[in-house]
Amino acid sequence: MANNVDALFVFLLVVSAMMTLSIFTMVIFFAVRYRRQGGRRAEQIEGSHALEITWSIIPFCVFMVFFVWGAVIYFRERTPPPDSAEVYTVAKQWMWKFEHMEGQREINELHVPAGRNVKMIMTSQDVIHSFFVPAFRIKQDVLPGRYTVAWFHATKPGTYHLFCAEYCGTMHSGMVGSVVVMEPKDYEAWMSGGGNQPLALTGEKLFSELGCVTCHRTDTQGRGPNLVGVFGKPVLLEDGRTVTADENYVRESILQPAAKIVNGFKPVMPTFQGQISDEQLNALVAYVKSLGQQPSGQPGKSVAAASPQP
Amino acid sequence: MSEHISSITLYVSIWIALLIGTGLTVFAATIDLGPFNPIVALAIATTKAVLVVLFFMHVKYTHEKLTKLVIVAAIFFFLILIALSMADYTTRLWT
Amino acid sequence: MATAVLETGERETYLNREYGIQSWLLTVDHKRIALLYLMGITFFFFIGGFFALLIRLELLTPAGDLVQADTYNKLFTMHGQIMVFFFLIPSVPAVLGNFLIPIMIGAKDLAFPRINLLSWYLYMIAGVMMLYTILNGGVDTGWTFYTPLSTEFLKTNVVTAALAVFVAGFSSIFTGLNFIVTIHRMRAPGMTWNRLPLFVWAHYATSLIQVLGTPVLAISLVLVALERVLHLGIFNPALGGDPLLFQHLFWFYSHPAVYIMILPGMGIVSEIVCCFSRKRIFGYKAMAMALLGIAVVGFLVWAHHMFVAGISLYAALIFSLLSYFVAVPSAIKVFNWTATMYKGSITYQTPMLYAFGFVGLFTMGGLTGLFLASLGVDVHVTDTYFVIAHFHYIMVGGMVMAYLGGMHFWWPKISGRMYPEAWGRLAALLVFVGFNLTFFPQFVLGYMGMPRRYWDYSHSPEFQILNVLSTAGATILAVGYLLPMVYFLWSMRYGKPAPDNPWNAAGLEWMIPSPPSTYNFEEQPVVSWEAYNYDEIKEEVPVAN
Amino acid sequence: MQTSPAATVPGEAHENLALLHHFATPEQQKDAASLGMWIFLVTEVMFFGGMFCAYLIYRYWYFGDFAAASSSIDLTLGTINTAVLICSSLTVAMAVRCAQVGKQKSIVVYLILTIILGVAFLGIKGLEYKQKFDENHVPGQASFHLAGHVPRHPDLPVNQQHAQIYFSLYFAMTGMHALHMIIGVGLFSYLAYKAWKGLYGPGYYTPLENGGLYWHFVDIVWIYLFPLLYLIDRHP
Repeated sequence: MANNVDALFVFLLVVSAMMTLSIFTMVIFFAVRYRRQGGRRAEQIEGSHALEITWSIIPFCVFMVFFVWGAVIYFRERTPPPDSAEVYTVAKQWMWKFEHMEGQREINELHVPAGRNVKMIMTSQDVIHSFFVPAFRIKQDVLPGRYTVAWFHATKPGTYHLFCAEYCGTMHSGMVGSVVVMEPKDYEAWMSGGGNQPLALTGEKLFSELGCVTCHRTDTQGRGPNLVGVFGKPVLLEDGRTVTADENYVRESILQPAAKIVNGFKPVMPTFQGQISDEQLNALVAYVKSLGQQPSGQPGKSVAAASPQP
Repeated sequence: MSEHISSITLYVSIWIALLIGTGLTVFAATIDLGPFNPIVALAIATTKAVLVVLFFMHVKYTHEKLTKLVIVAAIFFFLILIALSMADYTTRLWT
Repeated sequence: MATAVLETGERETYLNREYGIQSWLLTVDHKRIALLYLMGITFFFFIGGFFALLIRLELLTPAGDLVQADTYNKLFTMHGQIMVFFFLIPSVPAVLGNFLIPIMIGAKDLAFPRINLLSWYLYMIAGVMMLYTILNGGVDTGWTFYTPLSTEFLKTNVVTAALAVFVAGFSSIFTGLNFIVTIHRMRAPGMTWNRLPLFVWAHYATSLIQVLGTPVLAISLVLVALERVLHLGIFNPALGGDPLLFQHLFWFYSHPAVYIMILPGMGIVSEIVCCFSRKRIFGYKAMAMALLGIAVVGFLVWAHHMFVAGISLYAALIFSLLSYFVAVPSAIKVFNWTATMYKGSITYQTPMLYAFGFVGLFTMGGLTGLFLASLGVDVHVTDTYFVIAHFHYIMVGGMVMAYLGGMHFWWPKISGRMYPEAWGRLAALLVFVGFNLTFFPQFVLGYMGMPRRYWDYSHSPEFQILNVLSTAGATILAVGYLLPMVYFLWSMRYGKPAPDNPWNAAGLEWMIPSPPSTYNFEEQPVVSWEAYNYDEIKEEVPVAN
Repeated sequence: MQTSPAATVPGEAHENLALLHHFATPEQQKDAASLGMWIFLVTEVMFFGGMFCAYLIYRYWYFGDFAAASSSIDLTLGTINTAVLICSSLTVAMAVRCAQVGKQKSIVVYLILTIILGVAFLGIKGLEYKQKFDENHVPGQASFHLAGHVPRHPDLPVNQQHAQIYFSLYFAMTGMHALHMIIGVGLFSYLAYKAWKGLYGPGYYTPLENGGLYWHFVDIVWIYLFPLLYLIDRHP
């Protein structure tokens, strides 16, 4: 990804440098060549439609190349590959908290394996932050109240800067950290230390502790939809709309169960807004996601609801 | 500008039309028109607004094209604000 | 009415017609109001510049050692708010536009002289509120007031700052309204739309933006204030509000606001380039339409400030595409200025030096804007020093250059005195060199990844060398800005008296005495010529005064 | 009202007084004032436009909660207020007409009627606000609570957060509208005083006309606010 961005950047740089240089050259050349000299008077020229059209259309075509190229890169940046390793991220004034699927938790330091796609699923506890790793050429604002997503594919082991790029209060410039890219085998070793509980397992425990399991049963008898095989699939809602069961949908369904009711169910689920932490929420989302990878028991009927907006 | 002097009859008819419009919009809200409820409400509101602009604000009689241009510009830029904002909000759930 | 002569034997002008504080504070003469504005914006320019200097000094070393983190945040916030709302937006329109538009179109005054004075008072009230904010401990929202940081988290004077900007916004709205009506209704006989100087066209386009955009900023700031004071919850994510909604409303104004800042500068440069090339402008109609085009299309691109903010992928594509549309008229303008110089008879007085600087720096600022409009690159460079460098190239390299160029060009008309030409050229050179030294390194810093609004970069000492260069440039720039201030003041007393038309320039403003009399024209002028009729002016620009 | 000399040829005696020095003709001055007023109204459209934009977005997101909150507002008071405002628009139009035809006394009468209707509107609005305070429907208060359920979904309770967004918009929009009404009442008191002095007649009534434009605009804003705020999904 970094290479793609750099290639476009260099292309932009070359084109711009050529344009700047030609403008500068012309200005300087005219200024010298047509400086006032005794006896010669300025020659009046009204303008030229042909020229105006030429220097509108040619730049426009060049601009369209910039646009399309930039758009293609952006499209890739915004579309995480399905096989990514996932890291749940909670930003707060002024630190980054990461949690790996395997259960490792880190603060201001993120260990990832080289050669693997990594997807950041991020939310903020307070104000807007922005996850910025210059070396990977990625940046994504982290918003309170919803998930935003970024992904990268690090190739070279090493330690890279992680910055908060959206002004977030007093210690904005202190909200920095590092991304440690490791050789896959070193990463395995790092990962196996500590004996953590996988995030989805934490989620499963919460799922039963909070009583979710009594309604969201793995058969068709529950008062809530069966969540097996739901994640990532379209869900038919009570009002006829269809939404995709993504992270934001699951998050919204836990916090505001009534927002998007699944077709065939009643809005009987209590809200968990303010009752669980962002970390617990992430664990629940990870658990529902893990259920999604299992074969669907009851297609069409899915989790109670939702993702807030986008 | 409006050297034109409208008749009292005209003003009173517009006034009555506006009152009827108000009644109509309240009535329309109480019946189920499905997705057309807000559309009907906005259509009635726009009709009322047009009546006020054309007759009470004398735009129908002004010989000044500029006034009309100014109104169109206001609506145009307001719609840009709405349309381009909604371009974001309505497509956020698309994948 | 014959030329009035005072008892002292001097010709009566707008400056000496009346004396005393009251004759200034209650004046409805657009020229005097322009000077009142000039004092206001100069004051705020140096306050904002002082903050900038402190910012640069702090960044001289990686560690946050000169000021506290909170202080630093307040410095860049107030630098931004003051420079944008109290200097750049009123600078050219309220000073030069105010002074020149009625004269250029052959009118005695703006359409609403009292509203013009009201605009100035609103500006001053807003200025006092801003000063109160500063003295009361400042504000640290960033000039963008992003929610929910501004509404829910900060403990500083957000409300007074927001209201100061709100009031300044109304000053700006009334100025714009006044200009639009004046240009429509007050043109002298024969002054058709096709004969308007581009300076007037530029202000017309600017005024459209002021009138259409500013109210949206006003309401968003009111809502921010209401959220803080009355705990309404329109942007509050805790209630399910969308923090991006504020950004949408804010940028709906604040992107076009960039054009409020740059379009008048383009008007000035058109006047100067024509005069010192002794040429008609190349492609008058294209130039005028490009100004209007920028103003209108400028309203369609605002969310390119939000590509990484969490807007929808598809909206980002639309806004990126539209952003390139606005680049076309900007390119047209640069090409036309260059073409205007072709086969001219060019001299290098101070205003022309600034115009050269403007064309070059605006080109660079505009082209780097294309980097930011390109989605893939924007993701990396947005919110870094690349953006800082880009918009300073437009606003400082472009607008401030044009403003200074305009001040030198029309100073003889305004004050009736010539500025010292040699000093003027020196200052122009210092500004150009200092500017590039300050801001060019920031492009590199940005691509290296230095985020904006960082007080402390001790984690990345590799940024230091470029920051040192930048700070060095800033000190040169400061000298370049102080010089004109000094010699303009000096020239008011000791400058050579200016002739009516020191540049042998075209345009109605050069056909009346310097300084003009209160009602501008002895009798209603009738215009029978097109703008920039340098073919009909036989004299060249007098050699260095 | 005294008969001033001006009353013999209403308005005309003031023409020269009212013509400011920098205008060539009264027509130019009048056209300028009118254009200025229309442009001011454009800024007002954009000012309210920001709030309408916010409203539309949240209504799109939280339709059910907005419907529930909207149904809690007193429709009778809202309808009466709409009628009051429409009547005031008529009286304003009539006041301008009286100036055009030179009925100077009637101008004052119609202006005073307008002021009374304007004050009545504000009074009813105040009553409505008081209800909201009594019912704890004020956003940002810890006591905020909107009972009930989403219309036609008896088992779907109202989301209290989203309801607060509705009421935030309700208070912001109607509050800003009411502020414009207050300014309008002040403006019309001034105009009524000037009219009583006999300033306006067929020859000169620009301020009256422009004041009228302002008032009609405020009326139009309400014409949209009414269905958008009071009539969301009211049907059974």
